[in-house]
Amino acid sequence: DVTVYTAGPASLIEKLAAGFTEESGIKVEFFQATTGKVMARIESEAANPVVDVLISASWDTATDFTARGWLLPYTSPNAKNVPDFLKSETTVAQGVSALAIAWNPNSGTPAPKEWADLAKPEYKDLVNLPDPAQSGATFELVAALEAQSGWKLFEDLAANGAIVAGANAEALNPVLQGAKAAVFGAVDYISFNGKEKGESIEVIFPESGTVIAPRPAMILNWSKNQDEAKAFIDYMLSDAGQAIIAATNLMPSRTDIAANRPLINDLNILKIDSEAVYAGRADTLASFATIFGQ
Amino acid sequence: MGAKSVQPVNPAVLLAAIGLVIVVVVPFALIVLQAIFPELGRGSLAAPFSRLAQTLGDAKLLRMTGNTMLLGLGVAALSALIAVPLAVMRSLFRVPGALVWDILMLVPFMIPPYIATLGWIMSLQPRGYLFQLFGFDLAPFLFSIWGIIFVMTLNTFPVVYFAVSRTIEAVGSRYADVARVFGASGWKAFLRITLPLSTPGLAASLLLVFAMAIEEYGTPAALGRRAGFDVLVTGIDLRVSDWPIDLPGAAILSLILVVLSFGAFLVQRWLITRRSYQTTNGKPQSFEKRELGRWKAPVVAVFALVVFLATCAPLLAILATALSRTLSGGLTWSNLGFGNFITIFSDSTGALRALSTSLGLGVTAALLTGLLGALSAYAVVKSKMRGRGVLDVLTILPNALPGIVVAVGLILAWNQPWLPITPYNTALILLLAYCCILLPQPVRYATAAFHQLGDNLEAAARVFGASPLTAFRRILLPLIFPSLLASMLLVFAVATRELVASILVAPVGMQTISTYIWRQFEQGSVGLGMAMAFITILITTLFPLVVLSLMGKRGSLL
Amino acid sequence: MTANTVSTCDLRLDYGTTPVLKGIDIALPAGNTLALLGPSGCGKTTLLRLIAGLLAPSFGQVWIEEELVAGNGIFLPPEKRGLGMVFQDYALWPHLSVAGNVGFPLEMRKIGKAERDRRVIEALRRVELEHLANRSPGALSGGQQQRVAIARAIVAEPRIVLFDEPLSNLDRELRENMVGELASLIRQLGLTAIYVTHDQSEAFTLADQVAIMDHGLIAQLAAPEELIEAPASAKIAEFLRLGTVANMRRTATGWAFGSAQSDHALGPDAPFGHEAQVLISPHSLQACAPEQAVLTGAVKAVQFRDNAYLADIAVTEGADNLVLQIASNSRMRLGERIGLEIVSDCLRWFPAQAGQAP
Amino acid sequence: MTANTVSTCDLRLDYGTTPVLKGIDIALPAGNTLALLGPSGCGKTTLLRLIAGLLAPSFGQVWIEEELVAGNGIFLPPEKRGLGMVFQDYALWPHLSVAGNVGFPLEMRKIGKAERDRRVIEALRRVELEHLANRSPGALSGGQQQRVAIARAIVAEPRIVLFDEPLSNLDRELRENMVGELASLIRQLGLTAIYVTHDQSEAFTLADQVAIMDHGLIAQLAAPEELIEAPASAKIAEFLRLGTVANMRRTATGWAFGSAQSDHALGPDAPFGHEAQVLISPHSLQACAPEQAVLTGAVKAVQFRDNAYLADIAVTEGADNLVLQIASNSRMRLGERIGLEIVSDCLRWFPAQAGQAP
Ligand SMILES: Nc1ncnc2c1ncn2[C@@H]1O[C@H](COP(=O)(O)OP(=O)(O)OP(=O)(O)O)[C@@H](O)[C@H]1O
Ligand SMILES: Nc1ncnc2c1ncn2[C@@H]1O[C@H](COP(=O)(O)OP(=O)(O)OP(=O)(O)O)[C@@H](O)[C@H]1O
Ligand SMILES: [Mg+2]
Ligand SMILES: [Mg+2]
Repeated sequence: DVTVYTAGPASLIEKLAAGFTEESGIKVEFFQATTGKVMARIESEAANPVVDVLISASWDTATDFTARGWLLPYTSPNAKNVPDFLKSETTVAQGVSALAIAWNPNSGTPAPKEWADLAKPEYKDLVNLPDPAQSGATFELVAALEAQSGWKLFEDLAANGAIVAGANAEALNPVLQGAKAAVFGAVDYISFNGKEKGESIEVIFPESGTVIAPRPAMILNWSKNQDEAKAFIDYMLSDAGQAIIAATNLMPSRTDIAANRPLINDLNILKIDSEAVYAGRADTLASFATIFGQ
Repeated sequence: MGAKSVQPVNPAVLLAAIGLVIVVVVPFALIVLQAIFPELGRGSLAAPFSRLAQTLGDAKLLRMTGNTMLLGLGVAALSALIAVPLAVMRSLFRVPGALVWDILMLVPFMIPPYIATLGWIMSLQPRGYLFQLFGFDLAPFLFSIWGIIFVMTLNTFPVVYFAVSRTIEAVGSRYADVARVFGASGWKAFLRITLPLSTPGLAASLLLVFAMAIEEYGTPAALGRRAGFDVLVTGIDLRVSDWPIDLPGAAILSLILVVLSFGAFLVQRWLITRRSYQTTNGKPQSFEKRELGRWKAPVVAVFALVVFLATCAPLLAILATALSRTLSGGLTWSNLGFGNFITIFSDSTGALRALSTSLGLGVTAALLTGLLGALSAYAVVKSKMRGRGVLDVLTILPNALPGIVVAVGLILAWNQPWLPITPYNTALILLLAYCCILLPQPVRYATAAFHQLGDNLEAAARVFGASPLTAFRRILLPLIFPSLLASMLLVFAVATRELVASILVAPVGMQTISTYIWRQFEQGSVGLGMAMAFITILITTLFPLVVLSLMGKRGSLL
Repeated sequence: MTANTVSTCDLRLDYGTTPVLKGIDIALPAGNTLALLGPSGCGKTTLLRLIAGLLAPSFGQVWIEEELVAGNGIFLPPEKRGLGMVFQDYALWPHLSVAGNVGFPLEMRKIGKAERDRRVIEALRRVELEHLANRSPGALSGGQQQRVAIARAIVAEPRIVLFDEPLSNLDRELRENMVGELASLIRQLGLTAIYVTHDQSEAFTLADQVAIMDHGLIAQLAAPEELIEAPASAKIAEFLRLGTVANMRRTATGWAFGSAQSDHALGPDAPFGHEAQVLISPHSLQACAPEQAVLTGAVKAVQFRDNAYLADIAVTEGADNLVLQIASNSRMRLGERIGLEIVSDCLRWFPAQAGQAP
Repeated sequence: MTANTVSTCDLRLDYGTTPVLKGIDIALPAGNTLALLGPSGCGKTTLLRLIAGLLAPSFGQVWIEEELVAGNGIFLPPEKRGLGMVFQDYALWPHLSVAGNVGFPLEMRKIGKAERDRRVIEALRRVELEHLANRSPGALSGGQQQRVAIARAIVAEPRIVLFDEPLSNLDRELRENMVGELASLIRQLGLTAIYVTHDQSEAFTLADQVAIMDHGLIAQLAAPEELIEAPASAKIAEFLRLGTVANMRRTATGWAFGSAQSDHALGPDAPFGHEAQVLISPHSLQACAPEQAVLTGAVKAVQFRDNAYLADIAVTEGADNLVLQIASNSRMRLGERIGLEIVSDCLRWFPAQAGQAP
């Protein structure tokens, strides 16, 4: 058996687990929650951990776990086609999501093209931002945009009545219902999923660039089922596994897998200096909060 | 017969003490330890108190604490305002359909707060259902402190309603009638006699509401952020969900909550021990409810209005969302359909399993907390044991602990490698979590009820040969049963939909209703989640109805 | 002063389908005291509750000071009736102190704090409880609680006071003091009172009229002396324990006990064989030497009563186990045989009847 | 049978710092009945609660059937003491029917349903309530509730029964029947009983011993006759209402009331001017023509008592408002002047003392 703790869509891990069990006969027990809850559980369990494989929604956790020496070095044979920036000695991305503008075409506003568009008067009081304190990806977006052009953009947004509204899903719902017109920095795959269901929502990746959130998968070094864990990683990176990931509208981490959505290479990815950005995290969040009057 | 040493330990007290240690002391102690020793999770006692200064030095802490107090007091006050008049009507008069109103008032507990809040948001926000139907919205009100208090009150006032109506029912109208003979008008008699005599129930339930309000996460998080209104729980949640996880910080902040609720507890305790409220004595007086007469229609209208706001409005919002194909489609006929329900019924295995897990846990938690609550309340109010004050304090500790912190405490406690057996990673850990979080409800209700019982009723049972436990079972328990039953129904309702702790401690591979629903939301399938929520609310409502009708006459005590 | 302060007319009350009061008529002039006597469960408390306005009659009317307060579709709530009441179960408010309980009626009459305190203390002094003013009523003995209930009933000096066995839990000395207190209060303030009691001496001491209730009806309503001198029926005489009621049969020359043939007592003229009942009170008997007596018996029991011994004498004559009571200043020995002489003009005769117990 | 079934030794109880019982010693042989008499609030109920195990003594011991059950660090809980008890406030359980209340002690003794039902009905029949077995106790009259409490106390026929004013709310006829019932029950089953009452005749009828309690102490413990014939103090005599206690002063030849100089009664020899108290019971007085009497007075009040009228006579002689009681078969007129003659050998003398009320 292998125990997987995962942040991310429940349907994804359900399908991966089912597929893996079918292929290998190994049972998968999983625990699925937000990244925060998964980490809190691992932290609390630290005295007597049970998790074998961890799939996080934030690359940062992988870095941190590596630094703590909690991870088992493993490079899957299937990881050949995973770009280098999506893998390390201990970690490999399962898939990738990106941040975008999610815009409701029924909102009676012009379609935005750029982040800065949302600070225009047409969008007065109609923009939601996910809270960077609660979403790692949003934080990176804020940090990257701030590094690029300072706080001006966010000050404009705030002046234009943009509102910080909880985590990703919470920010999206008002846009779907029409209370707001757009999310500044929505997680793309959720919006794609909505669109697939017939919601009136468009996902717009600004030309000026955005950030991605790779979903690192790793094996904990205390795992008593290391072989099964490795097999699970292999399966996720296999054709079948990557197809399941693509079907949930995430970008597969292997570049050779097709998907029905823009892929990494189609996007302009903002460069960030992770170390510096995370070192200044508290300050960044504080400035952000001040701007949005929290 | 062997004589024992002075005042042998009453087994009821002993049972209560053991139960409290397992359910409350263990997780609480670990939370305190965690607050002191940041590395506790890794089994290390290094760097004690190192996080204290940093956490308490937070510039926002004072404001958050102030906001938390404001919220708690506001919700308690508004709950009393709504619930007390209803409770008085319900307990002293023959209100048509009383049992139905009761059950309907239980529903707010069955709606997970985050769903209820979402329902309100989707109803009142710009272009929400209210706007779609009537062309206006109430967003400014909803996203303000008043909105938060309003929504939270609608979720909590039944606690006061049930407690006060049971208390007044036990008091009966006799004492007020006596006051009227001595010249008090009906209103004066109510103010001077009935209301003060219902202090135990009122104070206890307001304490519960206060604690629930200061530890509730969903509503202030969803509504408060926009109003710039942050409270301690949002701070706590941030610390446990934001990498790097700050468990000690969360533990320290929750201890502030505990201190707040402890303050409220002291006030409550002072109120109900200052005077005697023993209205049920050895010379029973039968008490018949009065007819409402020409007040029937207005009273029913008030009940209907409150039930509409607290129960029907969120349920309708949930239903509307569940029936909508897409959120963006709005309330148009073409956008409505049973697609979400069909999806659930076509792949119902997971949902059904979650449902039966939650119902099972809910029932067990209700029974266990009911028993433990009654025993602890007995130990505190009726036994003359030394140290019963300590038991009383124990029963309020979990009151204000956010579910997530309880969950952390439980994991810390029960996931130790040296434990020979552990409930961790079994359904039992969920049960422990629910018992810990919900124990205060039966305890407070039972405490209030015990304060109304004359001492001679138990004394007589003992003299006629009943052991302490038999006297408890045959005499005391039936006498407090109406209150206890109401609180157990509350426990059942809350336990079947508890989310925050469930998410964290649920054994791998096990889903409860709430985690099931929550996962639908997470994937953006709001409609699916709402459909599931609607179905489970129906089922959890039917369940107590069936149980109560099976219980026959005693069930109608509700 | 001839106006009636409290009166009822054909007052009935049913609990569900069980009739409890079956038509009560009383008329109590202002300043008078009516004592209600009657067996347990006959409806005394119910009658008081109807008068106080705590129950609505099933039928009939209640007037207070010539105003219709209940019946004919009218119902005046208790607070408008201006009464005081001592409840049988005291009904003290547990959350108020003794002083709080007693002061309540004054508060309702909007009497200022200083005046109120003074009157509360005065009322408590009347019942000898001023030292317990600050206690909670739960921490009092039974008799103390009862006295608080009395103080509460009289503190506001209402025109009408209803007393439901107000002294049942007091010792005799206190009871007599309290009877004195109440009597002087009633007299001084001209109160009208209805007084339920099981203690006849209390009833006869306090009351201008005594009503004997039985099974929801008033069996006799009369002044105390009249009741003792002329009970309306054998049943009432027995209930009042005025003596023994014996069944007599007319002989050729007089009356004999039960089926005995020889004469035992003189009495009204009647056809031979006619049956009747006679009330033989202790003071219609005199002890004498057994040899000369027409009636003899053995001492079966001796009780001490108030100021004399009462001996139960099992009569030898007649076959129906008759037991007569005789008063004596000295204690008789159990089993002792004595003779009894009947003072015939102290006897009261009633027509024969079937049922015995009232 | 000489073993004591219930006894206490220097039993004390304090509520907080207030002593309520100050050292009670009783010793009750098996099969005996002890009556407790005493003013309201003197600690009778408290004593029963200590014996029943509902309170732990602050000091002293309680023995039941020669076993130490309380004191010296030992405390046997009530259910192990095997008692029955009638609580002063009845302590009926409102959620159980009358039959459920009465059957409870039998259930605790694990007596089967059929047998239980039989005995419940029998106990209810003793208190004349078998027709109300299925009622809720809340729907009973006060006296009916009290009888349920009695039935519950005796239904299991415990060896020891504690009665706390068990008949206080019953009418006289029923009370006498119940006294008879209880007496026969106590005799038949050889019960040991402690019986608190305010009714002396009840106490004297039922009890082998009577204890007069006062302020937490036993003032006198004696057989009924002894108590009447030889009360230990003037206070007790007054409490028992055995007559009037008058202050006397020794004159040269006899004793005079108060400060009067002329002789009013004969009595023990003592130095001139010596003071003493004397108990003048109604039967130590005889009415006579006022002209020839050394003592005269006016009729102040007349009460009917049990079987005779009791007249209060305000005595003219002496300055201290002395009121004497005299029994009479006929009703005296208020205000009538009569002469009184004292039968000196019926008087009881006590040394003078300060306080009066017990
Ligand atoms: N809880 C208490 N706290 C303080 N004093 C108390 C308490 N209970 C009773 N007392 C006092 O103890 C004394 C004895 O009470 P107890 O009930 O034994 O009297 P009692 O002799 O039974 O009187 P009664 O004839 O009126 O029933 C009373 O003066 C009473 O006021
Ligand atoms: N709620 C009730 N339902 C049915 N019957 C009742 C109810 N309350 C009282 N009764 C009956 O009504 C009758 C009269 O009761 P009430 O209390 O007036 O008697 P009472 O004369 O005061 O007797 P007591 O001297 O015992 O106090 C009783 O037989 C009682 O059983
Ligand atoms: Mg009554
Ligand atoms: Mg008492």
